[in-house]
Amino acid sequence: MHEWALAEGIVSTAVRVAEDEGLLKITEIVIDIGELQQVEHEILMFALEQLKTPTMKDARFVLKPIQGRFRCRVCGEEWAFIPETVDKEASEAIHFVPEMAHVYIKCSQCGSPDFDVTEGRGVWLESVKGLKRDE
Amino acid sequence: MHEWALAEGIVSTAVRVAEDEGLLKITEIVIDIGELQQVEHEILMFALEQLKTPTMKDARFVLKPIQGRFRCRVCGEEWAFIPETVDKEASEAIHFVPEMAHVYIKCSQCGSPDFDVTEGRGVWLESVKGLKRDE
Amino acid sequence: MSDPRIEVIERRLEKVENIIAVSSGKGGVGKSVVASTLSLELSSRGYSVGLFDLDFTSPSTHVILGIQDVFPDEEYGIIPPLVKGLRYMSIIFYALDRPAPLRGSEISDAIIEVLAITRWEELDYLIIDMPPGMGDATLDVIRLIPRIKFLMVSTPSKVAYETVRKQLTLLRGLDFPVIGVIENMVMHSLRLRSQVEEDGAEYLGSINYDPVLEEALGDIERLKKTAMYAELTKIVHHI
Amino acid sequence: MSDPRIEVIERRLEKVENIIAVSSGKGGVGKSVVASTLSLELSSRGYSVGLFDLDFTSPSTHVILGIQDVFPDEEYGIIPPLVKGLRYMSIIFYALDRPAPLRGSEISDAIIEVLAITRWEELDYLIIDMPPGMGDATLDVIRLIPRIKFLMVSTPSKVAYETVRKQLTLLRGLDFPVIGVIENMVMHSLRLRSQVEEDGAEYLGSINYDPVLEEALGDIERLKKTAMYAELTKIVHHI
Ligand SMILES: Nc1ncnc2c1ncn2[C@@H]1O[C@H](COP(=O)(O)OP(=O)(O)O)[C@@H](O)[C@H]1O
Ligand SMILES: Nc1ncnc2c1ncn2[C@@H]1O[C@H](COP(=O)(O)OP(=O)(O)O)[C@@H](O)[C@H]1O
Ligand SMILES: [Mg+2]
Ligand SMILES: [Mg+2]
Ligand SMILES: [Mg+2]
Ligand SMILES: [Mg+2]
Ligand code: NI
Ligand code: NI
Ligand SMILES: [Zn+2]
Ligand SMILES: [Zn+2]
Repeated sequence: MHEWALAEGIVSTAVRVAEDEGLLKITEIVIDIGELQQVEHEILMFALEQLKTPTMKDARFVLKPIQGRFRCRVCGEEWAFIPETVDKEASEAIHFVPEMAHVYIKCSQCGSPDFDVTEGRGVWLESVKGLKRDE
Repeated sequence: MHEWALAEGIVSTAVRVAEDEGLLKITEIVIDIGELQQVEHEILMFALEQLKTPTMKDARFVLKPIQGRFRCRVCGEEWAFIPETVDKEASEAIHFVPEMAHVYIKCSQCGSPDFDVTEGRGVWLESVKGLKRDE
Repeated sequence: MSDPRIEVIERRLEKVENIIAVSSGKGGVGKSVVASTLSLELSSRGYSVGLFDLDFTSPSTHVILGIQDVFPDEEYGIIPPLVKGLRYMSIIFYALDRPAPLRGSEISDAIIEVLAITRWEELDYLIIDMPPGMGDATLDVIRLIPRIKFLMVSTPSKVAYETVRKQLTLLRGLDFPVIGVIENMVMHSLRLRSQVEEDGAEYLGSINYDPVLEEALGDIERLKKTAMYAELTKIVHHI
Repeated sequence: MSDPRIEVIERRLEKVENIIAVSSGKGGVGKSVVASTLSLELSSRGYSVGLFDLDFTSPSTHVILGIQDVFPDEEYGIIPPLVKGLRYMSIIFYALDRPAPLRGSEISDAIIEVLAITRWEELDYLIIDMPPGMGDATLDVIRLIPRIKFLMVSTPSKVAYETVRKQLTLLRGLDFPVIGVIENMVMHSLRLRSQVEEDGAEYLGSINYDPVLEEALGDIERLKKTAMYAELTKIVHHI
């Protein structure tokens, strides 16, 4: 249920972006969901629906899952995050703080914890679309 | 004259890139010169000519100056590096270690040393072109 | 593309009256001991207090306070557990006792994530135990929590104070409030007062090296009976 | 796009026989004092020695050794100056006595730059004074200098050893050689030997807290006459 906290961030940021761009009405909010964090899409979607402001009352929330990907800084190996390969403890830690990947996951080639999360880290606001005037 | 050390890095790296890509003969090496570091182009070019290997004996070295640019992480201000605005001490420190910018330069808007060097940090190998077989 | 976490950080801290970062350019000067005992003492005085261990690669306050077997509740975010009278938050809830080899950008990302999901209740004081130095964590609290105040800790050693002086210079350059400097682990004479004042900061007081403090680590009741704690108590009214 | 600096780092160090990183999860345990005195002692024994202060945000070895008014020569790169018998390199040549508020990625970039342009001559030993923790600097020396060996420093305190234990775990996981652990600033009994051995590392010996070390900082001749230095001397043959 900490998905609620993430949803609050998305809604507040979408409101700010809409204001910055002079949108009177938001029609679509695209959210990247990095799969490393293993966010529950239904809970997040439910929270977004509950939290939405009048400006976004008719908006469509699009959740775009992005696979977690790593690249080792030592040996250059690249690999994808497979949720089934980490145990429950690790999975939960990474769910709250994706950087905990460096505590629980090692490079599949050389064993190093020194890798980049090149894609799919956490929740990110990709775009906010809307209407400038009540068209 | 520490430009010589930088030139060695460029030449070694170009050789490695050429090998990786199966180039038998290098025709062009493009080098980005971040202006933050205030590298002497003539000295660098001279060093490159001295250090060049047989594979690159006919290669053209292209030095591409890139203006140093900053973006403040606190207030978002963006600005360009103007060499004349820093004193000799700062200039020399940044010449050897570009990160010393954070020691001598502050955000022109809010005074923070917490800024990104978004462009033009130091010397970088942009591309190595050549022939795969002796065409 | 926008980071949806930054926007809510301020709101997560809006019920907190005072936010104090216990900081030093140097490691091993007693930041974690001061942050821990300061939190305990403010709480004893009836204030509601939170303690947030922001030293993600070398967390220590759980060792000092003997915190174990607690975990945050999840309720529209993360609720720091109430331990020994304090609302407590630390990366050890997630890293457990394993090494956390994080680069600066990752520490920064982890700090932002934790700040964005942790719901601090009404608090008179939130004490933040900082890692040493002027790296990502320090730059991020400056950037993300503009109303934070710095409480600096140094030992009498010139090696330690040299780094504290640099941090004072940095904070003054940013017009950032510094509560003052505590001189910790004093063994002979006090050396720092005049130098701290020369550097334009308040000298808050000194704490002697306490040879039996180590024995009391991990046990709050014993900690509260140490000479170190008694001396800290005398400094608290300055804070 | 390729970073032209990485390629030459190994070559810059090729004339160096042994590279030792003096490290600890914790700050303030005496890494810089041990790195400095170890360098002096190895040099006294007739070895050629370099000392590289890699704690870019809180450099200390220049304070400990009293190094001032020297600067590297430029000759096809940077030649570390010969100071008090040591080839010496530190970021203070460039940052002077000003604060260096660097984020991790910047520390990493600065380390790579300095490694790429500094030409170490023939040396029996290069001693690297590390910053605390397992951040960018530690991860970078592991990555860039694969033949480096770690010499760990801890105090007897459980707060310090806890962080050292984590770093030992990390290094063991990478099959990285650890020379062993020095227990520094011992005041009462030795506590770490059995624990260090349990954790699979060699216990190299202990150094007592030396109440007059502070007075000797900045003056090599006095430093060499301290009890701390005498005790370090007894440990050196293990290294
Ligand atoms: N006043 C004091 N007397 C005795 N030991 C102390 C005192 N203050 C701190 N220490 C000890 O010094 C070491 C470093 O303290 P710590 O709070 O972990 O420093 P930091 O957080 O600055 O790295 C610990 O072993 C701690 O128990
Ligand atoms: N054996 C010792 N006896 C007395 N003081 C010591 C001893 N070792 C280190 N110190 C002091 O402890 C402080 C921290 O030492 P330092 O080498 O700077 O630690 P680090 O590099 O691990 O941060 C310094 O003031 C130093 O003079
Ligand atoms: Mg990462
Ligand atoms: Mg930068
Ligand atoms: Mg601490
Ligand atoms: Mg040090
Ligand atoms: Ni959750
Ligand atoms: Ni030069
Ligand atoms: Zn790898
Ligand atoms: Zn700014």
